[in-house]
Amino acid sequence: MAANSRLRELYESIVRIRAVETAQNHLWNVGLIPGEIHTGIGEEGIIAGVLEHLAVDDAIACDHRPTGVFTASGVDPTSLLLELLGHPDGLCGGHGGHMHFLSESDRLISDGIVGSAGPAACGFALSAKRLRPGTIAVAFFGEGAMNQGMLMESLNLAKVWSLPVLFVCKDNGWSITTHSRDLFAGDPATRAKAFGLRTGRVDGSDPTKVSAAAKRLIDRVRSKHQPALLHARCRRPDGHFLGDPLIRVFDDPVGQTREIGSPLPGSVRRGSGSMTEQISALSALGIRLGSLGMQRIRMNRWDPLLRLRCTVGTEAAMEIERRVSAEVRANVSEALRIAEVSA
Amino acid sequence: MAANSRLRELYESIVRIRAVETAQNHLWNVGLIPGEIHTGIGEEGIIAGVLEHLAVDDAIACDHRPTGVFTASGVDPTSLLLELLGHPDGLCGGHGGHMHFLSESDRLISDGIVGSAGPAACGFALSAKRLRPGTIAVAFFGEGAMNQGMLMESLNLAKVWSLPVLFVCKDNGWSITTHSRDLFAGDPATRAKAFGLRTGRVDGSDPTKVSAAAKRLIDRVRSKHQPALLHARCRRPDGHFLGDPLIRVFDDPVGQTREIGSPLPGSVRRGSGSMTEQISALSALGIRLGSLGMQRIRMNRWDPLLRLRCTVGTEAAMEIERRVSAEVRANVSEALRIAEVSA
Amino acid sequence: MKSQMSYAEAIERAIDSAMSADPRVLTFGEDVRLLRRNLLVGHGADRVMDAPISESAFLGAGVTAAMSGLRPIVEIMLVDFIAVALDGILNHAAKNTAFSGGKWDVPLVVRASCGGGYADGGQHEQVLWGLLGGIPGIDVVVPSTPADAAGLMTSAIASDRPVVFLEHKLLSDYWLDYLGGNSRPTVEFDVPALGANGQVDDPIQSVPIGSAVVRRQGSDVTLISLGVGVHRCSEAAESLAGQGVDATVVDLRSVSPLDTETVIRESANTGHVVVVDEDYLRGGLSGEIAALLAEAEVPVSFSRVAVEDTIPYARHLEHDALPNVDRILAAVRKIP
Amino acid sequence: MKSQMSYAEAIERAIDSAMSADPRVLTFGEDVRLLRRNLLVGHGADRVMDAPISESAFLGAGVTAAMSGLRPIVEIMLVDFIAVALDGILNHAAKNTAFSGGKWDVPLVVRASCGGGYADGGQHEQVLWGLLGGIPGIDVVVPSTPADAAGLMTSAIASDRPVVFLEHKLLSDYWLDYLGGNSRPTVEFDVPALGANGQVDDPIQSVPIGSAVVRRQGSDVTLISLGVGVHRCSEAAESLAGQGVDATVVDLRSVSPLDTETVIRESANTGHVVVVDEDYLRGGLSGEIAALLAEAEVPVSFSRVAVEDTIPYARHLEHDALPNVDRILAAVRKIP
Ligand SMILES: Cc1ncc(C[n+]2csc(CCOP(=O)(O)OP(=O)(O)O)c2C)c(N)n1
Ligand SMILES: Cc1ncc(C[n+]2csc(CCOP(=O)(O)OP(=O)(O)O)c2C)c(N)n1
Ligand SMILES: [Mg+2]
Ligand SMILES: [Mg+2]
Repeated sequence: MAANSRLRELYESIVRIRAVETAQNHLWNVGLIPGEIHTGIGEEGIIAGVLEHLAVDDAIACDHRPTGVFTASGVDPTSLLLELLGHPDGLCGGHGGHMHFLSESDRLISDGIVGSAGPAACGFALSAKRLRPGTIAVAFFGEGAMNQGMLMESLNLAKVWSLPVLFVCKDNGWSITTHSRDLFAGDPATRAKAFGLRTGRVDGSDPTKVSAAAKRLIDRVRSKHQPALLHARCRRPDGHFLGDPLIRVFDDPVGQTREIGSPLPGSVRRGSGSMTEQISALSALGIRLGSLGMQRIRMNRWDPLLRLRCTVGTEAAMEIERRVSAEVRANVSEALRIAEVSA
Repeated sequence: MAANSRLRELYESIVRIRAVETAQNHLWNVGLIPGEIHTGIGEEGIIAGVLEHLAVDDAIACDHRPTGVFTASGVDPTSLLLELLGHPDGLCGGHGGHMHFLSESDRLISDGIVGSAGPAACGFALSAKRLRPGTIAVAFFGEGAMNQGMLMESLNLAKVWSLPVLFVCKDNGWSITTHSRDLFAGDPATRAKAFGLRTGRVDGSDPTKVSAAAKRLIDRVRSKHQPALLHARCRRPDGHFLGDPLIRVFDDPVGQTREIGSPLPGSVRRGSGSMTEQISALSALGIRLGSLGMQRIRMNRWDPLLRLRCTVGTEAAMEIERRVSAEVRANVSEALRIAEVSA
Repeated sequence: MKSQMSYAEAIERAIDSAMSADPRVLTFGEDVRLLRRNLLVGHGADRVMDAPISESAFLGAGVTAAMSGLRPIVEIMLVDFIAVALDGILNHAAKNTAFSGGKWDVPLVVRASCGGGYADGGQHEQVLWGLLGGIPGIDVVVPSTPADAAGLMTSAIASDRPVVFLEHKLLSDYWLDYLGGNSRPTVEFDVPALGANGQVDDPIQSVPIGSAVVRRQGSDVTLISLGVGVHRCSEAAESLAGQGVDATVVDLRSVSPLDTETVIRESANTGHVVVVDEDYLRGGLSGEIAALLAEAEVPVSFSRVAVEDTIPYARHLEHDALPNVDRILAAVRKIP
Repeated sequence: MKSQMSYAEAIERAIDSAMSADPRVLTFGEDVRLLRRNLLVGHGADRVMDAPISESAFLGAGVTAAMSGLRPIVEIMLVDFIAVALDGILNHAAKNTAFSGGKWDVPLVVRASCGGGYADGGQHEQVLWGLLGGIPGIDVVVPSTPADAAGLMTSAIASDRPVVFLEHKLLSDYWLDYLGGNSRPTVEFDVPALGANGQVDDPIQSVPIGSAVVRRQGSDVTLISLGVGVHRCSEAAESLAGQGVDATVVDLRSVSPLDTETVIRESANTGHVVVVDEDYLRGGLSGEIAALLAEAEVPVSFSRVAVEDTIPYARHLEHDALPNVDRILAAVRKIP
C-alpha cells in the first residue's frame, strides 16, 4: 500500500477513536453513563500505531481503558455505546460495562484489575502458538501496572515459554493521582530488558513513530516466537477518569481547591507533625497539582491527532474527519434510539 | 578484631550450622521429625558470611530453609530441635514447625510461601528506619523465588521507599526438581539492577568471599538507607527436601529409577505424542537426573565448610569442630531428654 | 459532646487521633497522600506514604512492620483487589501469631472500601467479607454509621490482632466523588442518609470489635444485616410497620468475631430470620448465621437476601442483584 | 471392566484419556514434567509444561488460554498457594463469562492438592474449599475415591465452566512421597485405605459435577462430609454401628454446585446432622449446609466437626485440630 494511503488509514483510525471516546465522554457528562469512565484521549496514537500491524486472528488484552482498542479493532461502536448505556443489545448485554468489554469473535478482552493484561496476553499467546501459528497476542497497560507482580511475572513467563506477546506500556506518567516516577524504580524498557525482552522506546504522541517501532517489534514477535515490549510515552488531558479530582482542581481552581486540593485547616492544627513537616507535605501536594497543570497546558504538543494531521495534510484530514464524524454520529444516534434515551 | 580470629568465628558459625542441620536430618531420618525438612547444607557459607555483619537489632526474613539462619543468629538449638519434635518447649510451642520458626526477641521469621521474604524484609526495614535508625533487614530466598511477583514488587518497593534491605539470593540452580535456568529469564543480579539496586555476585561456597561482598553491600544499605541484592551461587547435596525423589534416584538408581525416574510403560503406549516427542521428553528427564548427578559428584568443590577449613588451618578447625560438636550433641541430648524420646 | 459529620470524616478523625496519640501509627497505600491529605499535612510525609501498585509487597510489608513495632493502617483501595494480595492476610497476618505459639502479635489494620450500587461492574463492587471472615486469626469489621466507623477504627488501631476494616463506598462520600461518578448532577446513587452522615462523640467512643447492635426492636421478624444493608433493612422495617409487621433490625458490625449472643437472642425473640447480606449467597456469612442458630437449637424460619452471581454493570440489573428494599419485603412476605 | 488403582493413577488415567482424545487439552504448573512424567512422555513437552514460581501469571494465562481454544489443566501445587493467585480465579475465571453476557466460556481446570495430616504446618495443610466454593461462576470438586477422582476429572476437563479440582494429599500417595515424608518406614500417616486405592471403570465413567453420593445408608444420624472426611465418617459409622447407632454417610463430592437435594433428603431421613468439614469452621461450607436445611424447613439437630484455628505443626496438636474419628463420635454422642 502506498505510504500516503497508509498514513490516511492511520489517521482515520485515530479520528475514529477520538470521536467514539468523545461521544462516550459526552454521554458520561450528561449522566447517561453512570459509573467510572477511563478515557484514552491522548493515547490514540499508540493504539492505532500498534493495531495497524495486527491481523484478524491476533488477540488483545486491554486494561481499564479499552474503548480505543475496541474501536480501532473494528468492533461496532453502536454496540460499545449500548454496552455503556447498560442495554441488552450492548456488546456484553450490559453485564460488562466500561472496564469489561469482551468480544470472543475478535479475541479481545479488557479488565479492571491493574496488571492482568500481562498474564492474559500470555494465555492468548499460548493458544496462538499451538492453534494459530504465526498469530500473536498484545497486552496494553500503563506504566503504573508494571509494578504489579503478575505483570512482571508475565514478562518472565513469556520469555521462558517463548510466547509471541507484544507488551505495550502506555506511559502517561501518572497512576491515578500519583506521579509514577516517585514510585517506579528504573524505567519500563530497562526492566523488560532484564527479562531478556527486545524493547523499543517511542514518543507515543507521534503515530508514525509508534507505527514504525511497533512494526519492527511485531515482525520479530511473529517470526521468532519471542516477546517484546514497546514503551510509549503519552499525555492524557482528562486525567485518570472522567471527573478526576485533580483535573477538576485545575479547571476550576477557585471552586474546587478548598474542597479537594487543600487540607482542612482543622486537621492541620490537630496534626502531630512538626511545622516543617507540615509545610513540606503541603508543598508536595502543590507540586503534584502544578505538574499536572503544566501537562495540560502543553497538551497540543502531545496530541497524536493534531500531530498526524499536519503530516496527512489539511484537505485529506478534513475529508476523513467529516466522514468518520458522520459515521460515529450515526452510531450514537442509533444507540440512543435503541436505548430510548436522548442526550 | 584480628583477621585470624574473624576467620575462626566464621568457621565456627558454619560448623555449628552444619552440626545442627545434620542433627535435624538425623532426627528426620529416624522419623522423629514427621513432615518436610528443607536443609541448608551447602549454603552455610552464605548464611554465615552475611550474618557476620549483622547487629543484634537487625531483622531477618527467611524462606523455607531457616535452620541455618536461626542457628547462626544465636537462637538456642535445643529450642529449635524441640520445635521440630513438636514439643511445647520448642521455640514456637510446636505450633510453627520447620517452615515457621519465629522469634520476636530476635526479630527473626521464616515462611513457607515462596517469595514472601521480600515483602517481609521491607516491613522490617520500614520499622527499622522509623524506630531503630541504623539497623537493617535481610531477606534470604532462592533464585526460584525471584520469579514470584511479590518478591519482584518488593525490589521496587524497597528502592522507591528507600528501605534498608539486603536481599540475599541463594542460587542453587534448582527449584524443587526444576532446573531454574530453564524458567528464569536473565539473571538475578541484572534483574535487581533494573530496579536500581546495588548488586554483588559471589561464589557462595567461598565464605570469605561472601563475607567481603556482604560487608560492602551491608555497609551501604546501613548508611545510605538503600536496598541492595547479593547473588550467591551454591550447591546443596541433599536436593530440595529430605527424601527428595531426584536424590533418591541418584543414590539408589536400581531400586528407585523404575519407580520415580522413568515412566510407566503402559502410559508410554497410551500417549498420543509422536515417537520423536516421546523420546525427546524421555531424554529431558534423563538430562535432569544426569545434571543433578554431576552436581553431587562435584560436591566437595562446593562445600563451604571444606573450603574454609583449609584457610583456617587443620589444627584450629579441629578445635572448633570438637567444641561445637560437643555443644550441639549436648543440645540434641537435652532436646531428646525433654521430649522423652530417643534417636 | 457530639458533632455531626460524614462517615469518611469520622474515620479520618479516628485515625488522626490515633496518629496524634501514638507515633507508631502510620498509613500507606495507593494515592493515600491525596486521599488522606489531611493526615498527610497533619502528620507528615513519613507517616502517610503513597505506595506503588504492588499490593502483595506493601500489604506483606505491613504485616512485618506491625510485628516489629509499628501499627500500620494499610489501604487496599477496593476490597476486590485483595485478590492479588490475599496471601498477606491468609498466610501471614492471620497465621504468624499462631505459628509463634501465641507469642508474637500482629497489630495491623487493613482498610479497604467495598460494596456496590454505583455501576462500577462486578470486579469493583464486591464486599468479600464472608471470604475474609472465614479465615481464623483475623477480625473483620463493617461499620454502618459514622459513630461506628470512628469507634471501630479506634478499636482496630488499638487491637493487637490483625483487623480488616471495610467501608462501604455508598457511605464514604469521597469514594463516589473520587471515582468520578458523583461529580454530575444528573446521576443519583441510593446513598443511605443516616449512614453517610451522623453524630459522633468527641472524644471518639470506641466500639468493641465483635459486638452487634439492635437498630430497631420489633416482635415479628428479625432482619440481620451489616453495612449498607442495615439501612436497607431499616427502610424495609418502616414500610413493614405500615403493614402492621414489626421488625427487629440487627446490625452485626463485625463479621468476625460474630456476636452470636445477640444473633441468637434477637432471632429467638421473633422466630423469623431474614439475613440481608451484600456478599455472595454462598460467601459464608449468611450460612454461618444459619449454623449458629441451628447449633443453638433456636427454631426459626430462615431466609436470605444476598448476591447470587457476578454483579452486572447495567443499573437495573445491578439494582436487582444487590439486596434492595423490595427484595427484603418479598422475603418477609414469604415467611410462613 | 474395572481395575484396581491408586487415587493418583486414576486422575492420571483420566487426564491421559482426555489428552489422547482432544489435542486442545494440556497441563502446566510447577514441576509438572517430573510429577506428570507419564503424561510428558505420552503427549510431549508441548503439552506438559513446567512453569516458573509465578502462580498469578500462569494461572492468569490459563484463563485466557481456555478462552481462546485450549483446555488447560493448570496445577497449583498446594491449594494454600492459591492465595498469591486468587485474582485469576476470583476476578477472571469466575467472571469473564458473566461479563461477556454469557457468551464466552472459560473451560479451565485448576488442579491443586489440599489437606493435612502429615505435619506440614498451617500454611501447607489448608483445604480452602469453602472460600473457593463461595465464588459464583466456578465449580469446586473434591473426590474421595479413585473412581470419583477419575470421573470428576473427566467431567472437569469436559466442562465449559472453570472447575477447581482438589485432591487430598493423604489420598494421592505420590504427594506424601514427593514431599518426602513417606520415604521413611518409621513414620506413619493416617491414610484411608479405601480412598487411596480402589476400583475404576475402564473406560472411565464420568461423574456429574454437583452430585453427592450416599456411602452408607443409616437411620439414626446423617454424617455429611467430603474428601478424607468421608473416610473418617465411614470409620466412625462402623464404630457407631457397634454401639447400635446406624449412621448415613453422605459424600458431597462437589462443594459447588452443592447437591442440595441429597443433603436435604438424607438429613430429613434421620433428623440429625453432623457436618464433618476439614475446612475452617467458618470457611463457608458447613454453614451453607445449615442454611440449606433451614431454608428448606427441614427440622434437624445440627452440629459440626471442623478446623477451628490455624492448623498446628506438632502431630498431636494437628491430630486434634483436624476432624478425626473421636471428634465425630463425640459430636454424635452429644445429639440430644
Ligand atoms: C490490582 C489493582 N490495584 C489498584 C487498582 C486501582 N487502579 C485502577 S487504575 C490505577 C492506575 C493505573 O495506572 P497505569 O497502569 O499507569 O494506567 P493509567 O490509568 O495511567 O492508564 C489504579 C491504581 C486496580 N484497578 N487494580
Ligand atoms: C507460592 C508458592 N509456590 C510454590 C511453593 C512450593 N515450593 C516450595 S519451595 C519451592 C522451590 C523454591 O525454589 P528456590 O526459591 O530456588 O529455593 P530453594 O528451595 O532452591 O532453596 C517451591 C516451588 C510454595 N511453597 N509457595
Ligand atoms: Mg499511567
Ligand atoms: Mg533454588
